[in-house]
Amino acid sequence: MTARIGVITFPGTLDDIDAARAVRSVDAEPVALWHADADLRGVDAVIVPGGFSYGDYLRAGAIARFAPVMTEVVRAARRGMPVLGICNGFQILCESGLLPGALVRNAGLHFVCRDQWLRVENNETVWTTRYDAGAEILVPLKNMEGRYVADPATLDELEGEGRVVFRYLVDGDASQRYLGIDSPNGALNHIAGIADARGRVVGLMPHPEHAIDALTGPSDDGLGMFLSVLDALVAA
Amino acid sequence: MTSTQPALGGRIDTVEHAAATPDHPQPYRELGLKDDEYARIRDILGRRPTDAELAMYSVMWSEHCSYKSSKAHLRYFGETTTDEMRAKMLAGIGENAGVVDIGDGWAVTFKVESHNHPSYVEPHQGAATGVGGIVRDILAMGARPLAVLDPLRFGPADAPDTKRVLPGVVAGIGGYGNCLGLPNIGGEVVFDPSYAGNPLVNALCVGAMRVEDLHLAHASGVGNKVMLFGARTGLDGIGGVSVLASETFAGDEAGGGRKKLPSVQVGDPFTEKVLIECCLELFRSGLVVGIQDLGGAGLSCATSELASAGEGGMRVELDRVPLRAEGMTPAEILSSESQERMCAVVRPDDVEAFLRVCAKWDVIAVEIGEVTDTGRLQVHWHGETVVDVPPRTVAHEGPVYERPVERPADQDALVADGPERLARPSTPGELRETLLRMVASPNLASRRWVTEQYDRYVRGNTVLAQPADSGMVRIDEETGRGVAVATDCNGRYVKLDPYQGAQLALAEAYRNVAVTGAVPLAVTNCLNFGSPEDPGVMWQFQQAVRGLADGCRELGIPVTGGNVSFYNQTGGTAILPTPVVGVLGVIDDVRRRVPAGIGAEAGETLLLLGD
Amino acid sequence: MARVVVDVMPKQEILDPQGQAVARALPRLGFDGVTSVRQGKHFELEVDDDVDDATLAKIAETFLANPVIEDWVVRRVDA
Amino acid sequence: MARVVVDVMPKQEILDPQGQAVARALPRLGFDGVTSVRQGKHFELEVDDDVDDATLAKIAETFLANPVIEDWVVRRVDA
Ligand SMILES: Nc1ncnc2c1ncn2[C@@H]1O[C@H](COP(=O)(O)OP(=O)(O)O)[C@@H](O)[C@H]1O
Repeated sequence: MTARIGVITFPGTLDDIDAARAVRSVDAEPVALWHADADLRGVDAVIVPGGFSYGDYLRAGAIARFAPVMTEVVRAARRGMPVLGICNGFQILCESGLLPGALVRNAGLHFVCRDQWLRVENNETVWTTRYDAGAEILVPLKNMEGRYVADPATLDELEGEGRVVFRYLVDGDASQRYLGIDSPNGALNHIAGIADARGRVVGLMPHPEHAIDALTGPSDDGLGMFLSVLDALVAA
Repeated sequence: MTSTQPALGGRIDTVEHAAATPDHPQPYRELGLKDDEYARIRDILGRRPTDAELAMYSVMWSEHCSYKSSKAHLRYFGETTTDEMRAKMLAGIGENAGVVDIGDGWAVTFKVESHNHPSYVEPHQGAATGVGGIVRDILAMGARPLAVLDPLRFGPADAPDTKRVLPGVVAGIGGYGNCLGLPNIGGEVVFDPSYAGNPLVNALCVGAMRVEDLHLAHASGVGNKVMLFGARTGLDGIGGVSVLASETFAGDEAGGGRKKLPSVQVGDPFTEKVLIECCLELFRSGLVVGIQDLGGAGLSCATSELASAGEGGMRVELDRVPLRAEGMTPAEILSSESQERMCAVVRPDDVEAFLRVCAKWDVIAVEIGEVTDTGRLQVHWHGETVVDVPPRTVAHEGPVYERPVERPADQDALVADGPERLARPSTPGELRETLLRMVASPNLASRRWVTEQYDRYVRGNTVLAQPADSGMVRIDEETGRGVAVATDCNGRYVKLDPYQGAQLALAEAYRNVAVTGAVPLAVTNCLNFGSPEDPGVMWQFQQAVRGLADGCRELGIPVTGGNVSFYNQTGGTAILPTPVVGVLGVIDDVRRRVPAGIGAEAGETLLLLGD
Repeated sequence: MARVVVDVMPKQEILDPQGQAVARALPRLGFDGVTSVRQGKHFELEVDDDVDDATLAKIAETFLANPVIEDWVVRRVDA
Repeated sequence: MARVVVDVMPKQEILDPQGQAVARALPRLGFDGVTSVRQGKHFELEVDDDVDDATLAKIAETFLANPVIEDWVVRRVDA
């Protein structure tokens, strides 16, 4: 028996096949979920993948969060189902209120695609148990609206409760310094990913599903996320 | 909004009306037609053309669509392609894009196109819609687009206008390609003063399909339906044809017709992404008999080419076309270059299923006509006939010119002016300074500022992208079969010797593919030159084509397609002749690729091959 | 038929790099005296006459703007 | 110090994919009666009192808007 992990496709979703491949690569079963169906098809966990749902035209994630499938995701997440939002998926989770804060245009104003070092700040979420605390991992980052912002109270809460899951490692990264930013996008506190209070809903801008095989990615450091959730689901 | 009655107040120029008013003056010169070309149209039709017909002929007989100056030379590619070279070619020059068999039942299609002039006027949208256009070409072959490359040329890096053009072009290519979910796996960035008023924005797309899924653009099967799907048709890129509206309706109460319309188009990558997925599902479900993308010349091109390549004729009810603007005339609808549209030929029994797939993807689709056995392309507008032409005369039998060719008088002086007279660094200090100058020069500096704006990871099949000699994508996850693509051209070499320069471009792209471990299989090209009316430019063009074709024969790989872009010049000065060559290779298993770079491990042995 | 304009702006406390980029570029282009620029979005809607103000406010708050990061103003204009 | 607003909109005949996406989404969110949406940019500038209207017009035309595809309106507002 293995876990069934749903991967949602919205119009404009791009990294759904990558997310499904990552799920398969840890021997879990990917289940395709369609934006227009208010149906999670009995899955054990859900991935909201990257891309440009509805072109990201109004704001990244703003239109997708109203899709029928998202109503079900929100409901299931409140019951404790593990949910992972990657890039556009993270934006959608923020827009739908499952995660606090928002993602806005990169401070450098350009799309940024690069291999990015991250530090795992919290290895107790259901998506990160396979990592050592403080582990440094190399994962692709690629987005236009990746700068995490939240009001000071929310930031304090996230930091205080250890809900910052991933942080950009910016030591020695001079590439954007001419813009007055010392990170790829100007995210507050260099936040790359966060979790909900129970550590079951996680959103991050970088793409672990693009780092499952050194052939097609900079590393296989992303596999840990999919293995982590599998551990939790199989143990349950 | 549905189609509306003409709001300009004037009457529509029907075939009947045209026949009855032979002396009605027509603005054919403003539309770019020469006197003899216009006479030939009258000859073909046995009457004057209607406005709509004139619009169709003028766009389809333009240099861009008809290849009238280059056709005579491009034939040389066919003449030099041997049967052996043709063995793996499933579709070649003349189709939307060339297709080669790469084994294991897979076929790959690739093509490069230019969007130079629009990208100068509006860098972001011009470049974006360039990517959109080439992707639809690949899609129209029945393939899933897999990756893009973007060979670019700009004026000097520190010229003020380059600061306008370059960031816009890069943002446009990235914005469109990233949103489509196509990894960008390579390209070029070259600076030279000759491109200052005329940047080159070329875009290459590669796609793959199972061999049996190859779709060719033709409208066959009398009674089959013609479906238009994708975006609505608006006043985009109508350009010259807007003079028709003002001519025809000048002086009436509507106030003299259209104001001058912007000739740029705005891209909608989201609509294109959905259109891609929708098309692929239509192909998978076997619902498409023939398909054609709508690019330059819009519906004029799609309907006449589909009909011309089919066996019969076609009837189109133009008033069924979903419009975005009010009061559009038939001529305008036929020549609109609104992006993100496709035209398909579908069996009557499949229309319902076709519409269902489109509805699933929220893609607007309407039946606009059907395949007939009349041998004519007939277009109706609210019950009246506005076009009645033999489709071949529009699409395939346009004018062909033998332009004068002459080696420029100053070519000898140019060639004689070699590097001998340049000072050479002779001391370590001078050597150091030369090296530093070269490393810092825009043509050799890092391309990271550009490539970082392109998604190279999406779809998870990118095996090689920058920095690499060629891009490589995996096509088959089971077997690891994949393709490598590189584009190259050094315009300075081509200027010195167009024949050898083109061969050098070919050799470089060929090598860049070979060193990754892939076997080169096919060639595409984008021939960017100055004005064909300049005999010196025509000489460059002729020499480059011959050089490229002869080189291909030598290497044993065919040219499967390409694109010609003339009139690249600022004032009277042409750009460096820039025949960008793209080479595609196949690799059985991408795990055996050879990555670029040396010094990964201590103790490596360095060997220099060749001389 | 009524015309409605909705302007959506980044909140004051949120960094606005687009506006800043414009402000920084202006002096380079020879335009002096612009001390601050903020950039937001401008929507023009055509709405049926029976769409009331409460509905418009709702559209702006729940959809056109993200209250976490943006402020917005809705106004009806004469056509 | 004066406040100036510049609204930049895609020209009527130019495709506005952003506005279209919003317009298409509204009925799905349960908002009916919005028949058309166009989306553009909204700039708020603080300018010194000696910046005249001609300069503002120039800034809008040459920099904030792209005249090939956009229209724009400049207005001074009371702070
Ligand atoms: N416009 C571009 N788009 C995408 N990739 C590019 C572009 N320009 C250069 N590259 C990539 O950047 C890398 C370095 O480019 P370049 O310096 O031109 O290399 P080379 O001289 O080896 O061809 C190559 O992998 C090339 O494909």
